[in-house]
Amino acid sequence: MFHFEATLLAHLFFGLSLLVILPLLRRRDLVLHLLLLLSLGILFYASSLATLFIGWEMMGWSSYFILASSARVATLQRYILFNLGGAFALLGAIALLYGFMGSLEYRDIDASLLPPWAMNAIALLLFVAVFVKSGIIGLHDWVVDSYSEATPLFSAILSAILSKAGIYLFIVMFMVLLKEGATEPLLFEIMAWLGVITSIVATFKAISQDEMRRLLAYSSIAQIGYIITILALMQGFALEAALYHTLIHTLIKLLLFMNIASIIAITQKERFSELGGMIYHAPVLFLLLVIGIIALAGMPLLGGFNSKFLIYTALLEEKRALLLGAVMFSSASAFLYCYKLVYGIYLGQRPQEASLHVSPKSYYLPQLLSAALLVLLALLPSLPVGYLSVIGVELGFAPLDDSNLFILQSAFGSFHGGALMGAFGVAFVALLGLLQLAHSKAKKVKDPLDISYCGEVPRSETNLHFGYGMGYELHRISFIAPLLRHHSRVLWDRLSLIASDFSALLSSLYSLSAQHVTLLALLLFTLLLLGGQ
Amino acid sequence: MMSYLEEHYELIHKTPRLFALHVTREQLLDTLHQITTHTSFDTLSQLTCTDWIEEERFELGYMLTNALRSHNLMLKCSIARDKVTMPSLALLFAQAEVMERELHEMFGIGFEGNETLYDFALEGWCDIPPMRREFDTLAYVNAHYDFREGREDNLDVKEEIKKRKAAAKSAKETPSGA
Amino acid sequence: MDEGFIPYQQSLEDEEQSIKSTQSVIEQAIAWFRAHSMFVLAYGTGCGAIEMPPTFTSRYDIERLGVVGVATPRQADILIVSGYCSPKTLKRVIRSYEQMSEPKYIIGLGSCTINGGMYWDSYNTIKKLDDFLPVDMYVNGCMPRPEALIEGFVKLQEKIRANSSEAGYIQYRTRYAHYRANQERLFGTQVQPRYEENFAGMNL
Amino acid sequence: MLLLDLLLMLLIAYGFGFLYYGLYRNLSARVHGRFGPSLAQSFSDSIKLFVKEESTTFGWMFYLGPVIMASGAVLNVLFIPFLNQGESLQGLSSYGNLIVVLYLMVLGPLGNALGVGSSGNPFGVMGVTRGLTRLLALELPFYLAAIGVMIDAGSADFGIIMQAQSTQSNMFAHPLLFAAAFISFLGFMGKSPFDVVGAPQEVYSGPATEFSGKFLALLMSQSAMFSFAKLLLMVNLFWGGADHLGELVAKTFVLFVAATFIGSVYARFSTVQSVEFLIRIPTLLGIVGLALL
Amino acid sequence: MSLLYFVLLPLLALFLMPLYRKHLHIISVMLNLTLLTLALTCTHTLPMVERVAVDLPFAITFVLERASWLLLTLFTLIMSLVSLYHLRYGNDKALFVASTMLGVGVSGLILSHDLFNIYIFFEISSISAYLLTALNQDVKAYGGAIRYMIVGAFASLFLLLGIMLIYLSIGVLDIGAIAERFGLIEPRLQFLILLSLFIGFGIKAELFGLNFWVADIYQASRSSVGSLFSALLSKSYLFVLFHLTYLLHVSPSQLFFLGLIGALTFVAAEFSAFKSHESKRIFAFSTLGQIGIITLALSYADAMLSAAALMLILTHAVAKTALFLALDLLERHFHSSHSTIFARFHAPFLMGIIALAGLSLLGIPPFAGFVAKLSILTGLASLEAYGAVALILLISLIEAAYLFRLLTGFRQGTGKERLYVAWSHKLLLGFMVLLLLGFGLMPEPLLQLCQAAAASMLGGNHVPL
Repeated sequence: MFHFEATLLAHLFFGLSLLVILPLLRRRDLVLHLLLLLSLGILFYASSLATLFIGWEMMGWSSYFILASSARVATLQRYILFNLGGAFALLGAIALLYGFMGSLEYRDIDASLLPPWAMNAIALLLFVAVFVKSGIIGLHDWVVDSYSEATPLFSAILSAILSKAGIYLFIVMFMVLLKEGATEPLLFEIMAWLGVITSIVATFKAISQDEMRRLLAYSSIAQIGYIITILALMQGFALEAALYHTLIHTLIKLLLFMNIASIIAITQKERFSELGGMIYHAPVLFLLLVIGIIALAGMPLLGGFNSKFLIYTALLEEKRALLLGAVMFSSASAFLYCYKLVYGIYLGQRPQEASLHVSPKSYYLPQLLSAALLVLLALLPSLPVGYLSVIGVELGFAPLDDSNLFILQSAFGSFHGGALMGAFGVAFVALLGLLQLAHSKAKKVKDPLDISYCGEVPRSETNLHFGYGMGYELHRISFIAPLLRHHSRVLWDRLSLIASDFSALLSSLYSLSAQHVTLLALLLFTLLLLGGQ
Repeated sequence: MMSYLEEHYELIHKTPRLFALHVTREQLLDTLHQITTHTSFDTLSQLTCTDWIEEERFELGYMLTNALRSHNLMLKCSIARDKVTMPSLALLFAQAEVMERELHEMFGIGFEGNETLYDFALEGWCDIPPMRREFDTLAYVNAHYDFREGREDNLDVKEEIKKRKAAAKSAKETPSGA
Repeated sequence: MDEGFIPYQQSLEDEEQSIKSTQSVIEQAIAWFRAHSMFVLAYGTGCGAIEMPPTFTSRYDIERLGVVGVATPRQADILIVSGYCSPKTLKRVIRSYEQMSEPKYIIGLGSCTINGGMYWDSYNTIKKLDDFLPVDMYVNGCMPRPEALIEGFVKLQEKIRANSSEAGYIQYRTRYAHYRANQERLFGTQVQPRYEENFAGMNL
Repeated sequence: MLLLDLLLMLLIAYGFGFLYYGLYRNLSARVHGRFGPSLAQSFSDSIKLFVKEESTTFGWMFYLGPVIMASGAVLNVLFIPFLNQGESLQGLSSYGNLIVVLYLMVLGPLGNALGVGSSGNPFGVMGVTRGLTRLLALELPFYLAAIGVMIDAGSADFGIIMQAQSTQSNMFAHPLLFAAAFISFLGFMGKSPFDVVGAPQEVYSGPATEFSGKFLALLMSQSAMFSFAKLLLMVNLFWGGADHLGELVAKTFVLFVAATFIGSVYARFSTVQSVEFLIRIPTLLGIVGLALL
Repeated sequence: MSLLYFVLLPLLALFLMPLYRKHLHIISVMLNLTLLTLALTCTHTLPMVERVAVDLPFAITFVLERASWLLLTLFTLIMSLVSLYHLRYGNDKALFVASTMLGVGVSGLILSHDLFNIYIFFEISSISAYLLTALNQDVKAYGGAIRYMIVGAFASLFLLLGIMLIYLSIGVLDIGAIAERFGLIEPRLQFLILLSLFIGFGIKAELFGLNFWVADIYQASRSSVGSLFSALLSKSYLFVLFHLTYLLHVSPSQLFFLGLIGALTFVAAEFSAFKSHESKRIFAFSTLGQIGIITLALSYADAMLSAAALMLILTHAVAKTALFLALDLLERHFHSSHSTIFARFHAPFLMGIIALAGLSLLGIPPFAGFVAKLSILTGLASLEAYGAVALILLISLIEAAYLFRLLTGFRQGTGKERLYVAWSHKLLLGFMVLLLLGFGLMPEPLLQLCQAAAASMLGGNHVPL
């Protein structure tokens, strides 16, 4: 049987979430955070669907109550309703399974007994649960607001840890429990495309955001979109790629959100339009963020590339050319928001009013650890492959070759992390030396406003920070503009409106006078009498 | 269009396409408003100023034009040179803002209600506004700029041309005579 | 010889001829490269700007000499002040000049930069550019034709190759107080930030 | 031995890069009806910039930006094999593959963008934004073509990709993919009509606005090497690589001349136009090409 | 040990009331705890039969089997909790009389084994309910009470009609005897009898079509009274209704009809609550919703589902009592029960109680409510009633929407009043939530009890005459 608790991911999630909670030790909602951790434990260690569901739901409501301290009412409602919707879909799937298996224990479940229609229905219900948690397009309404309105630290947990629950659920349900089930392949095909469409749309939305955490929230949606796409292949190497990306994404998002938490603690600002020029105030944070975004963009020289590479080769191996093209497109578009993030906060000109606080030291630890891991993974890309393969091997897939830790192997080629790092390092040092030795002297400007500005002297109140306008051009591109203009929220709002209209209609029944109530009862009596006879 | 103007104002026909009428400083806004609402002269195309130093007045010319740009109407408004403020037209015509800014710089005329009357083309000018006729350009230039040597021996151009022509003529005549 | 600027121009040219070649091979090579790669910031201050396009395009094709136009002062080696300068423009010209990297040179284009030209009695144009900025080469005329400008470039090339210590940018550095005083006198309170502050910039 | 090989590769890339750049200036001058500068003009430019007496910097990140950019170009040159056979001039290509190279191509510009941003000049960032926005669509056709090539060869390894073309080059086997990649390649080369990034009339000089002296020199040198790397990439992917140096020069030269002539006669697309064009025409070509695979 | 104690002890307390007028609240607590103890002591002697023979058709027969024992224990427990809650508020004669009588009424209802007594206790509980509604002694309360009375009288009428018809046709009133002979009645009369009984109990058990009075009555009465209504009254009627349904062997189509009514009750109630902003109304609708689910589940006459339904009755009663008592605290402080009061106070403990009880109500793990809901869903699924599963899950979302809207009071905000909650109340509410949590984490004992109860309920507990 499959033991998730023995795998790297479980340890990692626990370790990392503990790390984030560290700064919270003296806060009031520590209990809730611990409860959240507990729920994760229940989720990972579950041996029956009921326990799994308990973990799933506890995760939902404990995070809701943590979120409740800072978010708006509408956001909270959206958060809990979407999550409960997903959870109820899961419950429905569990009930359906119970109907056929008569038990909720993992060991009693044999998907090969399920008739195809039931398997497909279960798959659809599980898709809803997974998609809601992963924020697949249409079901992502709750994600962005809750990320941006949570306390900065909790955003990190939400993005780095909780958003992966959907992936875990998918793996447990589809790759372990229902592996033998006769699920319609079309469903997975749809899932794959939904994942990649989500990632593309979310990427564009991320680019047009003005708030740091909203940008990252959309970025999380996009990244998880890839994972969903790759998981939909239902292959061993795809599973490893997905797990690798999950690992990397967890590290990256932890790093980025903690970094932003530090920035918020320092500046008390959330928007790119109010930030800028922090690089010389907080160079360490800048470097950490750069590591984060380079990894997020999936560049070589940092761990982010490894998982991208595995994803691409997995798709290549399956000969899913168009899917791969779409994934690569979304991945390339991500450069824009990566740059916007680093530019908006750290580069450009500093806004004039500036009262800076000190960032809590405890925020650095998760960042430094994540950054170190990302660099290490770049050097030794095969390091986690062994751990990740454990899951695949248990599921009966062939493991990836990790005989040389420097080389990441795949069916479509391999690369040598050490060689890349080494070559870059040598080139970098050599070129830096060349630049230092050059005859020309570097003259540092005294005033950061001494920029070449068409001969003008910009004043300190001149707004030179272009960051918040970045991505504006997307609104003029004919095929992107509609994506940015439309929002699935409208649909949900309309649904809620319909529900409340219906509610008004029904609740008016409950304000009837006693005479009418009795009259209605009499009417019912008569009708039934006539009908029954 | 014309009939309205003929009817209500003392219209001066300058050319077939250019008309003028005199208004006082107090009438200006009201008149402009009436004209723009009742006739097709709805664009302010120019704002001019003439310095009648002998008569101790500035004459401001508000040039209106119609949508076809076929006819122009100039509202002439004289103000005393010492009482140099006018109501701003910035609310009526957005373009008036920059025109007024220029007149303010060049003639020192204030426009009440215009927020943009700071430096325009002349940065940090602290002399008499240069387009006023009492401003002595040459004196100013002499006081503020250094000339390169060799400029003084420049001769009067007209004289010189006459001389050269005469010389050329005589030179022409001489060979023919010889 | 009755035009006022000629002696000054003469002095510029004479000086260049009088310099003996006392440079090492490397210095000569460097000077050669500098002379054959001139990035120009063509500042269209006045009507001279109209002569620039033909100079750079097919008709006269100054790129043959290695002259290329660039957009920002940071990359430019040569600043062309093309025509009359009002104080307001001059401020921007000075700013641009100060942002250029050394070695840098100025070409004053047209009579107006030399002695005010036809604007000699205008209250709003300067009469001598070299009061405010060190001009390396004047090209006279109103307007000078592209041929004249090319001639100016060729002369400037020779001057660059001579690697004179009298080059404008060195002048500007050593006699900064003089130029700055002139600028302050003209601009009054609205003078640009001091260039000197950037001089002692630290190496990384 | 390897080190010598690598140095040789860099030298070739540097030399031919500048030569081609000089040629480009010359050729486009001819198209304009001019004579143009000498072939070595670009080289002189870069030397001159290296020996400028001073260069302005805005801080350490600004200083490092061009270095990262140039390192990226160096890596690109080293990770693409020059020849399709033999031991020499293979560089580090056995340590990487096409996917690595595709990503390395963006590493440098992104690193440089950090330097540009740290200068605090809004024009620089405008240029970077234009570049990144254009990149959205620019990479897509190229990626599609590369995917097709990889699937066709069954590997992302350059050696195998080139071997797979020993009978018929990809250009003829997959003309649509080649067309898509070529249009995209024009954009990668920064040629018209895709040269909106540094448009001097609009954004001063774009990303290069604040770079002076040695920084600009480094950027120019890396640009020369980088464009050679791009030529190499195209040759390797679609023309089956080269057997020897002569063939390599010939093939890159042909490709380069074609790119130059197209670049000389087209007017510039705006950012939006270029994105829309790239999404409409070459991407469609790429998709059809993939469908026909 | 006699079953008559459950009726006689409260009556005794009522008769002796003049002797200790000043300490009614203490007496109430003692009485209820005694009854709870008595109920618990019966565990091992089930089933019990107690007959006081008056004259044969009108014999008083009390039967305590597994199912009724479970409910009796629940009722005494809730009564004890509510009386403990009121301990702090001192002597209240009207409350004492009304609630004690209500206790008599509901205990009698579930214990009685003949229709005559059922009718008597039906009336006793109804009258006490009118009294409870009017406790506040203001216009709203009186209005509500009168309205309740009219509807109640109507219900009694139908009930009486049904009983009369049975007696006329077969001449017995003992339920066991009726069950044996019911088949002898002419089918059309059978239908009429069943229909009258359905209308009679349906009104009181708050089923759809007959429950349009409920929300107003809850709103008119005190919140603490709401807990009694919600946990005791409606449940006892529902129990009797289904007890009779199972005994009389109604046809599958009629059971289906009951299930349909249950589903309708559920949907209508949850939707009505969605737009409501009065917390007592919201809780009333939520009660209706749960009754709907219970009805739906019971209508399948399946052992597992019935056990789940009983479990839901238990967990819902405890959770709702906790919620209503917490709401009572708030209402006493703010003199309002509009849902906005939830955002106006600062009392983390109370808010936590409300939140956790609400979670249990919604059926969210790890609370007991979840076990009940999961059992219902799995039960429905094993009967292949997937439509019902889908309905419950979908409509539960609506329920979540309005319950969580109340919980947004968790948000930190300015202008919040610090609310003092007495230790005794904290203990009481905490106990209830712990109960929910405990049974949520270890549901097995309770599930077994419920299964046994369901078995006895479905198995037709014929008590030999």
